[in-house]
Amino acid sequence: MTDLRIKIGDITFSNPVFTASGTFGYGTEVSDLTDVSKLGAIVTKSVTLFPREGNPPPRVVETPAGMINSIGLANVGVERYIREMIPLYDNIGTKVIMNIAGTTLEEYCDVLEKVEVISSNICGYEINISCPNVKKGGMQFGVDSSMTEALTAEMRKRTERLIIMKLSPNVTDITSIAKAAENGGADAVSAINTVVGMSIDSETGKSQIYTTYGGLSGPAIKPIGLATVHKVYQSVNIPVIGLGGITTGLDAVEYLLAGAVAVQVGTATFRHADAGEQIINELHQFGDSKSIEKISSLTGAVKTYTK
Amino acid sequence: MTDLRIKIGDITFSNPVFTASGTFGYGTEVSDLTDVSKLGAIVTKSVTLFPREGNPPPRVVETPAGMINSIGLANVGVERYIREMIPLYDNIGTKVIMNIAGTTLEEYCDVLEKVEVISSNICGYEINISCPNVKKGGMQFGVDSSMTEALTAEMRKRTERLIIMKLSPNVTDITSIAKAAENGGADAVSAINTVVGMSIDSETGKSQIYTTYGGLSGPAIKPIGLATVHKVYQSVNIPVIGLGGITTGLDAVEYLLAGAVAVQVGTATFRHADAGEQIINELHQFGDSKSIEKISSLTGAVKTYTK
Amino acid sequence: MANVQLAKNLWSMKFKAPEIIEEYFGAGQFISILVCDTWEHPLRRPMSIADVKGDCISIIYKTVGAVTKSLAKMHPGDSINVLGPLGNTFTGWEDGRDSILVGGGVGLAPMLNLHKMVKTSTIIIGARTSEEHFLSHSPQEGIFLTTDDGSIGIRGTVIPTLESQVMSKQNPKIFACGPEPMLKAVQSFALENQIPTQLSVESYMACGIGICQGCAIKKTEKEGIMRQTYHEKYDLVCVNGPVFSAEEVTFD
Amino acid sequence: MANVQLAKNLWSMKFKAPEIIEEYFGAGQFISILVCDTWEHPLRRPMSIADVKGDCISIIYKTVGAVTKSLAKMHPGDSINVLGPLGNTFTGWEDGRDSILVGGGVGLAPMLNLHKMVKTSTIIIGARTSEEHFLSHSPQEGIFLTTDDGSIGIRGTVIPTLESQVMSKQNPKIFACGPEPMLKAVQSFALENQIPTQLSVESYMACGIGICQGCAIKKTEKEGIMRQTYHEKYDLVCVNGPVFSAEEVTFD
Ligand SMILES: Cc1cc2nc3c(=O)[nH]c(=O)nc-3n(C[C@H](O)[C@H](O)[C@H](O)COP(=O)(O)OP(=O)(O)OC[C@H]3O[C@@H](n4cnc5c(N)ncnc54)[C@H](O)[C@@H]3O)c2cc1C
Ligand SMILES: Cc1cc2nc3c(=O)[nH]c(=O)nc-3n(C[C@H](O)[C@H](O)[C@H](O)COP(=O)(O)OP(=O)(O)OC[C@H]3O[C@@H](n4cnc5c(N)ncnc54)[C@H](O)[C@@H]3O)c2cc1C
Ligand SMILES: Cc1cc2nc3c(=O)[nH]c(=O)nc-3n(C[C@H](O)[C@H](O)[C@H](O)COP(=O)(O)O)c2cc1C
Ligand SMILES: Cc1cc2nc3c(=O)[nH]c(=O)nc-3n(C[C@H](O)[C@H](O)[C@H](O)COP(=O)(O)O)c2cc1C
Ligand code: FES
Ligand code: FES
Repeated sequence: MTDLRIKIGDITFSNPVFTASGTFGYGTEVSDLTDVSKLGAIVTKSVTLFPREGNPPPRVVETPAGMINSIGLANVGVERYIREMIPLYDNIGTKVIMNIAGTTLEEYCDVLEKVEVISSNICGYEINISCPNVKKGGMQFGVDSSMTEALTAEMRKRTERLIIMKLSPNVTDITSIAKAAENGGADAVSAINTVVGMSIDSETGKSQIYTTYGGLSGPAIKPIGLATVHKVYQSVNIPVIGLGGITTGLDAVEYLLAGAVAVQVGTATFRHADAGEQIINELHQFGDSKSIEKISSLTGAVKTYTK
Repeated sequence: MTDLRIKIGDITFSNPVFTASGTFGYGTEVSDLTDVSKLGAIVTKSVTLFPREGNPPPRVVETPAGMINSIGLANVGVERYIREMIPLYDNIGTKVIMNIAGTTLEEYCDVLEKVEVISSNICGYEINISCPNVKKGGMQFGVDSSMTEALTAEMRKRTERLIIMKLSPNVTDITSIAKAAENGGADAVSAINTVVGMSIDSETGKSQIYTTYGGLSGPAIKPIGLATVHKVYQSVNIPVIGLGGITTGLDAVEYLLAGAVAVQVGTATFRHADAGEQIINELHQFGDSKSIEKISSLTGAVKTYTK
Repeated sequence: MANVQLAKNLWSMKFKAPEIIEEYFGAGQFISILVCDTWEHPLRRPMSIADVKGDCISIIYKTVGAVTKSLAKMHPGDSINVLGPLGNTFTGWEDGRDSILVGGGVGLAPMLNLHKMVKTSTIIIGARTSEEHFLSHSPQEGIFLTTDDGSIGIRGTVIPTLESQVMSKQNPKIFACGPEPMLKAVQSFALENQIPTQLSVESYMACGIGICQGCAIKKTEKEGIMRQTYHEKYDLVCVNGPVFSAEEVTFD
Repeated sequence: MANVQLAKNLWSMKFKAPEIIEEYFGAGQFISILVCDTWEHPLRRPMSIADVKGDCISIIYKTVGAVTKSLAKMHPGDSINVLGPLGNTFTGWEDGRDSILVGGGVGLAPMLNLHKMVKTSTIIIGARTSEEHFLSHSPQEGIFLTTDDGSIGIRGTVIPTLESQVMSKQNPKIFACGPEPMLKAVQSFALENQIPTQLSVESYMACGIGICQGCAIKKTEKEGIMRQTYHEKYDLVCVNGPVFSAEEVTFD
């Protein structure tokens, strides 16, 4: 049987299949539909300093082999998160990675500090840097390498836990952002967040998303995610967590081959809440059929024609 | 019956449905499968100064609701293009837009000059700026606004025909590139070219494209194209030609609503060589059912919730 | 499994779903359907439960787009993937008061389901033309059809019929499901006349189980309450609904 | 339309296609199939013509992925969209010389088609095990089966049998279609022994009609010719092929 364990920083995960932020709630909502303890880790939805209502509806719409969302980071805020959610993680049976979002550097740090002071079995933070920075004229952290490096460094000062910077694909050169995260002291990067998209109902002439633009996810973006992970893998020395359109074990294998050490499952969870579990099973099948000893041996093993 | 005519610069097109560069050959190859004269215009595959063999196979692969290509601008070169293709356009019965590619500013200009000196019924040039500029260290023209503006201005000096700059979506801020094209004197911009993608065969572990990365096209990228067209439409005063994943008349309507004055059909042509003709028919049906007088009234008419 | 056409673009499908029935607790609840394995359409489609009999569930669906059209092509022996039961139920109909049920378009599915439960109920079903109706207009039995063109039943929307029915009853309650304009009209009539009313609303859904936050619906602002904290401005249709009281929600 | 299973993962489909037959001009040509309306799989799938009888065409296909699997689920009455005939044909088999036909895997489809035309032919069909074969091994009739495991016919690849057949004939020609490793082996045997040979090759195709430039195959470099101008380095399998002479193409 293939050894599915993988390592990021000092932490060993039972397998490389995590849930993606914003697609699995806080990790406890659907425990009747799937055995959460089977997952390598849970990445929570983005938590911000203050509670957020999110954007007005419509917030989601289907597109060819994908969907667009514009939830607007609806979340309970860090105080309630600490009070109501973190205690539930004591018996969740898997590792928890908390995803943090914010609109200023201080906000990100405040959230992290509040969680750092309490003991919990959160093993790391994934930092969503696709939020517009209100101080820098709405520019996203994720499109600017110096902002990314500064943010990473500030977080690094404040925690020994894993710091995973989540990269946005909506940039000219993602490798420079990845390097900035590495320079700032991140333990890993994850890629990709959603791709900017739009959907229009030709019948009514209306935008199908309240905010006009939203984030495209699902199988449609798998090729974009794979290209990004492969590029980032070649440009940094820290582990890469791959995501974008993963629905099967073979999709996960493709991401590992492209350079990912672990993967996250997002949109697929909306179809089958136990998608992550299924993917773990399929990884085992794949590993057995190919007599793979350690799943980690797949990381970056894609055979390219050039270079 | 809806008036499908649209105008770009001084030129009136019989309808807003064009073929997309690289997906319809030089425009004459499939005349037995579709009535080319029905199309608003034909955009030829990219022509370069010298003949190009293109990249080694594999060059194409299917992805969820899309495909990746890495043809590598295989083409006969401008000399043979002038000798063998241009004469065929005399009786083609539709407008022809020649797509030009190059790796230096001079190369683009040379191609254009060679075509300018002969008389032909080419009505304009679409400039593919997604090619790596060999002089500037492989950076694409399409990711840099000053390079884009300079290139556009040089082309503008040399022709009175339409200049359409074709934008790449693989940038942080496409509106700045679009504005650069406008400042350089372009008559229009077209968007989008393909999105960088990758595909791996999990069975063999091999990249499915020789060059590792290729260009993603087809329905999967429609939301990306729509968002881009809508953003560009709002940022420039020249017409926008929309493309990316159009397979039906309703897709075309969505692009028009987002801000396009015309559309191009690419990948869909591989499935049905007469996809363009079908889309024109569907536009007529749509126009009739909604009693639309002029199709041009749709341009930019999407109803958004905000702004 | 049975799949039959009821009226123009309107179909009914019945299938075995004992596990869903085990957890089912009333009219208003819905299921979420995955028709085909293809990922061209990643999302499940929510459908109200129209009937529960033995170990079978029925839905009534309108063919509007790709997925409902492919649903209509299914034959006995084909299988679909169903998640449910989801959402809450209509409540308070058991108290013996007269209930007036209003269904517009496919909103009639949960109303028919409720109609079977509530002995003291009148049902009003609206559609554009007679082609879209499959029941007969029989006021004596408390079944009123309306059509925009008067081709069957009463001409006009459901609202005038609703008004006259409300007038003819003592302390009635209203239960309604249908397109947003209809719900809006029912809501404003109900609020003006202070009639206890429950509305089953629709929303685009990505998950149906509360994990995507996609199906938000605006709550009605109440004076004095600051709508600033999480989920005080929006409810989730899939877990807090689809049934809301008329005071609770706001349509834009 | 008929759709029958021939062997493990191997199916044959027969359907009416009078317009294609009108333009058909020989074994080697292929058609390109669109199985379903869903855009999850945008590209058509190329399939060799295995037989032409009356106004019907047959193909023989292996269920390898999503589209061929959905093809296997089709019933009489279902319709598929077919483009063709595409590509060129095997040539020179009419001259009365002995022809040895080699088919590996689904490469047997065009070879069976050719076999019917060429009276003076021997056919060698390779597969991994007997489960994948549907013909009988009958050397007297010039039909040789090979299997990797020897479970039917001759144990081993098609190559030893090809060699012995070539030895036993006078000035034979070879026609082959199959997976790349097999074609490579046939090619090097043919070139070494200077036997006129035609290979039908496969390539991933986006359009099948020469407009995408996707199906490039490397031409063999010839001394003294500079492979620098358009299409001197690559041919397009869909319009210049799929049949090439063994000298023309290079496998990597
Ligand atoms: C709680 C609830 C109960 C419903 N009950 C019924 C019912 O009993 N009978 C019935 O016919 N319809 C019902 N609907 C509506 C039904 O879900 C849509 O008609 C169906 O999803 C359309 O799918 P399509 O692929 O055919 O059409 P599409 O072309 O995809 O869409 C047509 C329209 O359907 C709606 N829609 C599409 N996808 C979704 C989705 N994932 N979630 C919600 N809405 C969507 C959108 O408004 C869209 O504009 C219900 C919806 C909800 C939310
Ligand atoms: C000229 C030619 C003739 C062929 N004749 C036959 C035949 O007679 N019988 C038969 O079974 N197969 C034939 N093939 C191969 C057949 O086209 C593939 O097996 C089929 O496309 C697989 O589709 P899928 O969706 O089932 O598998 P997928 O999972 O999509 O792909 C499996 C493999 O099939 C190949 N493939 C997929 N899509 C294409 C495409 N658009 N063009 C070319 N190859 C593709 C790839 O190598 C891929 O790795 C032929 C191919 C060519 C080029
Ligand atoms: C409904 C929805 C909500 C999301 N919310 C968040 C979020 O709060 N924070 C975040 O970092 N990413 C968020 N994402 C992005 C996903 O985590 C993931 O990066 C993306 O969806 C691509 O993966 P997928 O194709 O598997 O869904 C969200 C995605 C969806 C679809
Ligand atoms: C096989 C193929 C070849 C292409 N070649 C070119 C090209 O030579 N020049 C160019 O500007 N765009 C080229 N494109 C991009 C298309 O013109 C178009 O921008 C893109 O495919 C998106 O449209 P679609 O989704 O309708 O295909 C090519 C696309 C494909 C699929
Ligand atoms: S549909 Fe996902 S939360 Fe309601
Ligand atoms: S498959 Fe398109 S050119 Fe051959």
